Amino acid sequence: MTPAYVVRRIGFYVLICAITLFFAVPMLWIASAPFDASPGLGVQWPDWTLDNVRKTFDHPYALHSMVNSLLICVTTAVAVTAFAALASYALSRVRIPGRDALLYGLLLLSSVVTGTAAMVPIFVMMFQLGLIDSRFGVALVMTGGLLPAAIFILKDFVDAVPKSYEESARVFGASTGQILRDVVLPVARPGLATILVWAFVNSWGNFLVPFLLIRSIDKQPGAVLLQTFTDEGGSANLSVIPVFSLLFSIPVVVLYLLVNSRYGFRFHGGIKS
Amino acid sequence: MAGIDIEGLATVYPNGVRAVDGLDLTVADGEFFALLGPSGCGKTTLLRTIAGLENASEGSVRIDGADVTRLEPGKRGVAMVFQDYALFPHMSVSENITYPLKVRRVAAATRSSVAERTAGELSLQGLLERRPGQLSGGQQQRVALARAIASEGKVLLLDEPLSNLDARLRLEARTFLKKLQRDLGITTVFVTHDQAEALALADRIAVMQSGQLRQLGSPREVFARPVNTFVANFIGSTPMNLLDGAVVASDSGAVSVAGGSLPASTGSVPTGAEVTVGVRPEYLTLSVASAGDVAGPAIRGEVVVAENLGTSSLVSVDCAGTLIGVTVPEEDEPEPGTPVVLTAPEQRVLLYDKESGELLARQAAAVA
Amino acid sequence: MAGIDIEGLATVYPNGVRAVDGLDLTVADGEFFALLGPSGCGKTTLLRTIAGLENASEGSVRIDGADVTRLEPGKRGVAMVFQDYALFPHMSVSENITYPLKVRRVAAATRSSVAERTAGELSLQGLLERRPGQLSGGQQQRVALARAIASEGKVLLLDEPLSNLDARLRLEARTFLKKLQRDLGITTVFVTHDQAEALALADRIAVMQSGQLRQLGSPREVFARPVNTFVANFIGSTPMNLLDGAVVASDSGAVSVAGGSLPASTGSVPTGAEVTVGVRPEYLTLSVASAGDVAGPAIRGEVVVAENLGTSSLVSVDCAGTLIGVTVPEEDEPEPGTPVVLTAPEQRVLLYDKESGELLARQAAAVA
Amino acid sequence: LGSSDSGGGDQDANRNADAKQVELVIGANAVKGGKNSAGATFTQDVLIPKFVEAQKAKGVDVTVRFEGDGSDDEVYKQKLALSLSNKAGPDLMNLDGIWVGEFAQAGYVKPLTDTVGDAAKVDGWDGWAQIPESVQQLGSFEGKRYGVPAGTDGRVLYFNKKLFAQAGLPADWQPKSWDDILAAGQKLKQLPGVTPIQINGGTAMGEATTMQGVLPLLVGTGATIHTDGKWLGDTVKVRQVLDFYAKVYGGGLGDPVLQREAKGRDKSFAEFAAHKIGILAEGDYFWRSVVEPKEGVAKMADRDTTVGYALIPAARPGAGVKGQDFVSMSGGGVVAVNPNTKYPQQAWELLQFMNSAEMVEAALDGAAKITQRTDVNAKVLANDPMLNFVATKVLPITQYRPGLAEYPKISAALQQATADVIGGKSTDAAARAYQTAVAAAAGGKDKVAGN
Amino acid sequence: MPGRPARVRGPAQDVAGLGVGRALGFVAPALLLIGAFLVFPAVWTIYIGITNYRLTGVEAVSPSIVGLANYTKALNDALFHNALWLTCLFVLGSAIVGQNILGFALAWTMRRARPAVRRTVEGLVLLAWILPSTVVAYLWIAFFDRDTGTLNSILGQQGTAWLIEYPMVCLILFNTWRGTAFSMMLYSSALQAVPPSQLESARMVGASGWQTLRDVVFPHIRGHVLTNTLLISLWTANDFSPFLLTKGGPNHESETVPVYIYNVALQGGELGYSSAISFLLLLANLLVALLYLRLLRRRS
Ligand SMILES: Nc1ncnc2c1ncn2[C@@H]1O[C@H](COP(=O)(O)OP(=O)(O)OP(=O)(O)O)[C@@H](O)[C@H]1O
Ligand SMILES: Nc1ncnc2c1ncn2[C@@H]1O[C@H](COP(=O)(O)OP(=O)(O)OP(=O)(O)O)[C@@H](O)[C@H]1O
Ligand SMILES: [Mg+2]
Ligand SMILES: [Mg+2]
Repeated sequence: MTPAYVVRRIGFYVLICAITLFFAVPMLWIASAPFDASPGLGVQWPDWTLDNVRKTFDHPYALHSMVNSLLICVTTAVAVTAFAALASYALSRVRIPGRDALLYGLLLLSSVVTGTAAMVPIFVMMFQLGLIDSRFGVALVMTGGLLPAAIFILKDFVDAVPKSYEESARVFGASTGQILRDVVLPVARPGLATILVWAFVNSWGNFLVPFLLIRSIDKQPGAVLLQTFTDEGGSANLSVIPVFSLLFSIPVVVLYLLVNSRYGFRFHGGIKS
Repeated sequence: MAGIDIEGLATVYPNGVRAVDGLDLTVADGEFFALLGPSGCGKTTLLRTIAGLENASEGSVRIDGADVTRLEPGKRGVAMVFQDYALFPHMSVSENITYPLKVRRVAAATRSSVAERTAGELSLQGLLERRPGQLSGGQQQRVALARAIASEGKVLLLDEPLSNLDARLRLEARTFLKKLQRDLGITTVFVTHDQAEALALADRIAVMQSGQLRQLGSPREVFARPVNTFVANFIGSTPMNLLDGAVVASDSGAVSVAGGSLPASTGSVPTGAEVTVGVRPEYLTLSVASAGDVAGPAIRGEVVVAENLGTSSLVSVDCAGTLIGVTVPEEDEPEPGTPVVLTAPEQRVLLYDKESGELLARQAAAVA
Repeated sequence: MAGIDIEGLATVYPNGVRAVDGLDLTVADGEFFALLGPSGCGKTTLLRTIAGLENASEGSVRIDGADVTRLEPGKRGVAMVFQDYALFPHMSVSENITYPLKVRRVAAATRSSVAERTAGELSLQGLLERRPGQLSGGQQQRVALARAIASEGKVLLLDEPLSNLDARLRLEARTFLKKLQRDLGITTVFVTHDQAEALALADRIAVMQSGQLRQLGSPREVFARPVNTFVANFIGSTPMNLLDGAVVASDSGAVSVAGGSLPASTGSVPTGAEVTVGVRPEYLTLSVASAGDVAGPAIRGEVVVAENLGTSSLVSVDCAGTLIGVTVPEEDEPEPGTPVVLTAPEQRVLLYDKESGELLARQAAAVA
Repeated sequence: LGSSDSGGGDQDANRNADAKQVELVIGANAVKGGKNSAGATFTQDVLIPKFVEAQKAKGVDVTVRFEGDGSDDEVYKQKLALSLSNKAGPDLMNLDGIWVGEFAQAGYVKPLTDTVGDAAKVDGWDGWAQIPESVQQLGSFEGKRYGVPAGTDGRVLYFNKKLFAQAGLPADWQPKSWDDILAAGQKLKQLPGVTPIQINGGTAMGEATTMQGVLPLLVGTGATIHTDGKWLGDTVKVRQVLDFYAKVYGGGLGDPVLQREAKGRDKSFAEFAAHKIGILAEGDYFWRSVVEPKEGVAKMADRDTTVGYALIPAARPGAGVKGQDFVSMSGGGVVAVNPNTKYPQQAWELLQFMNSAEMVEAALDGAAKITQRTDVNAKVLANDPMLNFVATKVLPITQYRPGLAEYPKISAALQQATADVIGGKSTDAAARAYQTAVAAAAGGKDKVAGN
Repeated sequence: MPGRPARVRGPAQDVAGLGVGRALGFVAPALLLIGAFLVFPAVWTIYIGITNYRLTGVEAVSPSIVGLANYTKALNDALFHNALWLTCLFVLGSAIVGQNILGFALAWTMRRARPAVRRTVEGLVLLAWILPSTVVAYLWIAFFDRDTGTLNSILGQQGTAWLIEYPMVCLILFNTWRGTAFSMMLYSSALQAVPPSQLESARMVGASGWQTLRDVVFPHIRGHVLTNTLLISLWTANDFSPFLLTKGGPNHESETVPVYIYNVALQGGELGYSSAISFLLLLANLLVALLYLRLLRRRS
């Protein structure tokens, strides 16, 4: 082993450590504050207690909001994945004129329209549709916002599924439905899983849409509830926030771990163009 | 009776490429038929058009007497093995094999018995629960075959099924495939660009070039009498020598070539006519020049390099600036630099038109 | 002088696979040396260890007398051509060829003259401005060779450079490669799993199995006298027949096999000893049985199937339940079902130890 | 005048007046376990059951639902406005007093007399008598009552008696002018680690800057931000206020960085509680909920002995608005009736019930807080000298913000001006920038008052 | 033939036998949702952008069409210019440079790292990506906090109010932390598409690490770099999370366009104006996307 090699190895590990620290250190708060008797902004060795946890569990809406979050986000993630799968499959396999322009156009729109500016149209439309105070309505709006990017990403996964699989099934007489169900979807599973997680994560943190569209506090998801942990002067309630943040993060992490261990969370062939 | 009749078939891709360009072809029931040709000549396209994966632009395809030109692939009664096998990676071997039955909603019990039986026929017992990713290339190929067979098509279409196997495995798979086809008696169309494979396996061979048929015949015919220089060059494990020559005298039956001459049944080809002389390295005889002059037409030259072919060697001989390949038995391989004399029997020397490259008609007739 | 000396070399992958397992090997200066073996035997690993792309775990590699075992690949003076050629798709042919010089900061003018010259040697003139994607497989292979040559290594390493070409092209490229190496006189190590390629090209062949050397010798030696059944089975365009047999009588020089017998120089192998009898299809003679009994040891059987090999056919004969392959000239191919008799000359019948598969020592000595 | 012609007034105010099955919704920016948790709890657990019970006695089956949010006021306002613009929304809604004007202009709320239909019925409510005239202003716009105020507050100067003692300042400190404040600040500056004065400034504090800083100072100069349909522009009095900021933050008496932090106000609370701030201008909320010894967000166990409070002085004695010596600003919520309610009469009844002495007192749940009703205040504030101080000394001299749509932007312009000064700009530059901003926000120079 | 007559057009031309009709059927549900919840509101927003609509006050009742007044206002609005400039900084710093480079560096180094190391590092990076943004905001406020903040504790110095003194630097760091995962994953898969033999070829001829990257790796992943840059640029330009950290402050020093839009819409209530700015942001995005498509097409 040459000295140059050793130096490079050391450099490599120093770099890895630095990057790891950069990513890990900000997360320490959520590991320490929930169990600290006097949680503050900042990381300190906790004065261990489970009081905060108890307080959070005693909160009238905390657990319920998680259920709402799950309802909304599972619906959204499943709808996004299902519709994006269908659409990206068709777009990948059939040359529809103006396909690429369509994809880029929608992608551009989606990044802008989900912002604050569109809240009036969306509210009014949902109101007219009678979907105010409906978790399903919230899921619909989120689905519409996430679909373009989902189709964009998923199409590359589907492009990477060898066409001979489908042709082979087709020669055996499989119908389009059978081809989709038996061949394409299972083969594109890592992609679907990735999109599922992506859509779930994105809808999980969304505050504005459910806030605007849902009236009853007992239907509000966790992202909205997390905003209510302040008093009338705007001071954050630090005995509940850390624990709730922790609880609120668990489902996304669990979902990610589950999907990652089963299908691998990655961009299959890579997003090309 | 599950023959294939192809009439005036043309397949044009949306980009305008006429990949199959007006083809007439009949494959008899139970025949093992090879489509042979260089890369890009349209073999795959023809096969896919038969399967219905490409639309015929002109002409018709009939299978078992019925016109299937406009039928969905699944309704043509064909089974196909793809070059990459297209085994479904998420299904076990047995699920793969019985997928065609599952599509037709055959009961699970029947399916598993079919899987057992087919696996038996193809020596895949014990692998039924594996995933394709856990199989060797040869095993994968057999699973793909098993799946095609299980689908009970009347016609089996194979697109270069051996080309993904390594050299040794390819030989074994070849023999296996030939036996299997014999046993099943299923009409089989087989695409390859490897002439040795086609010769070894097929009952008949169609040689294609640029979407058109160049020659159709038994392996022996195609090997012995290529109808043009294209086929001549393409067939044979060592390329045929194609040399510029001229008819010495129409009645003497000899052509001058590479500073010497060779016997040839010149038929009605006029004296002095320029021709392309085709002779396979296997049919040339090499004698060391110092062994005295040989009687009759011959070519003199000097050994350049020799390639070992196992029991024989391919010797390249420089004859007045033209390189001629000759196959000699391993024990007779001369050293580079040795002066040698080449001779050939008259019936092995083929004459082609210099312009068109076609086998000269009279000559062809004389032999047929 | 740019020979390669390998001593006690082992390469162990992080997952514990000993891909190269204690190997001693010397490649002489200017030699064309082939590494041959089935898939996964460690050929590529050995080549990469010579190149420095893998770290040797034990042993040493010396090139041109200097120990390079711990040197960076770029400093060993070797050039390598990869199986997929690894041409840079975004560079023109001439940029590809001169990239090694660019890395060494050679002036642009010098580079372009090198590109011209090398392209001339490899008949690539006129292609210099194209991108690799616009070249045929054969041309790509030559560009890869040109790049390797332009890098002015003392040793050329080739990892299956022909396997990506289609069958016909492979034959042409083979001859081209052999001539080029002759002309340049550069020490060349060539990896292949195709025995025909190794036989045709190499001055010497090393047959590997499981990371170890099984046989080392000239193509002729390896073909005629495989030292064990593994090599016997691996070498030859048709697999050697390896049959269960027993020595009939030590002094009579015959072995009983497949219901018949064959002559063999049994040497000191005791009577009744069970052996594996190896005989190549090319060395067996087939006579139609009705032609009357043949004198001497012979095996009787019935033709099962025949594969056309061009000028000859490979006939599978069922002899008391054992399939034996025989090569016959094309005109003598018998119909399936014909009863036939097989004979072989004594010196072509090899005896292997039933257990170890090694060529029986006495016999080996008798022949050498 | 059963039906006026404005907006929803074409509906019959007596619609469903005799319904036996009634459904009402109360909306508020309050939620159990979160923002205004106590208010939400009271409404859900006390008010509603009591009302339902009372109605049942009358033979009416009422269901009252509480729709609680718990968000930033701006977001809540937006959501409410969206609902109202679609003629939906809760039947009774809590509004910030300053929204009344803009909601009224948009037709989202109507004068109570219009909604309820019967002026006599509304004006005849006995509760009005208990709500001081100045407090009623909170729920009024252009002279009409749009809702019932739901409590109010007042602003004072808090100071830390311990620090004062160390700096040699009196425990019963009461500045008479701005200079007195600065002088005290100079003394406090001697103490290590202490920020002498915290007057909210800058944009990060948002409305807290305007309410606890600029406006109390401005009324101390005798000006109000909106008079006679015009907004106050770049005037001497505005410059006076900005000068004061410059003296505090430029002279090392305040912590300029704190004014820029997103959570700066929370931080100022924590620092005061940790004895690091000498003088702090805040509302009574600070006393009740921040430094409150048991439940406060920045508890001070020794609040009662350590925290002192004083009236905010005018710039000079007598220079304040209406010639006052001392000034203050107040805000507070209003409960209004949705003009589109299905049950206007029942909603009005619920509103009265909600503001009955019994309910107002019950809402406090034993806590001391300044309510809208004087009778309740007299009762519950007796034991809290500080709140009593606000109720009796501050409320009479206090001012409210104008409830107009433009106000938030004017407020932002004021915040920006202080931010500029704290950031080091000259008073002159900041004031001129303010003038431009005000003109833009008010919609024309003609709507801006000059010197 | 029994049943249906033979079809004239022949089997469908795509691999799955879908046919254009059914393909449209497959795309329809997605397009419907997108149309309803994305395109329709977008068009409406554009309309609002030419009015003086507010949610309260007189203009709520009768908004009037003011034409391009909102746009001319934006062009003269110093705060909008400021926001635009800050957005450019934000995108440049955190997306184009931060996430891109860190993501690539991670993908490049993790390629050969031991699986355990690789899993840990990638897991952490991904965790930063999947945590809900409200939670993440708290994490970073705590990290940068002036008094008890982790950063100050690490540096052993008290009282630096990072979010106040260096708001854009903080935001860029924050967003780099938050978004690197996407680039890392994308580049990981892109790098897998670079044939190892090409890297080894470069090594064989003695190319240095930098030469290898420049001559071999980048030309291969150029398309990926561009797509990735486009996506993360768009996402960053439209990212609202800066609001959660700094609310645009102090004194507009971190008020990127989305935050500005929010402030104009909610604090100021000027929906017409905020819609106009949204549309301008859309145009800016479009410009970037077109630029990107040009670059991509220039790929030989
Ligand atoms: N989908 C397609 N669209 C357009 N042209 C095509 C398509 N597929 C093949 N071609 C063209 O049609 C011609 C025939 O192609 P085909 O694949 O049938 O050749 P092949 O004989 O199978 O070759 P190979 O031996 O390389 O597989 C070629 O020129 C090819 O470029
Ligand atoms: N990077 C690697 N890590 C671990 N094991 C490896 C690696 N590369 C190869 N091996 C293993 O080492 C053995 C030798 O592999 P090698 O690639 O040298 O074989 P080969 O003879 O070149 O085969 P082929 O003809 O298929 O190319 C095989 O068992 C293979 O699975
Ligand atoms: Mg093909
Ligand atoms: Mg290899």
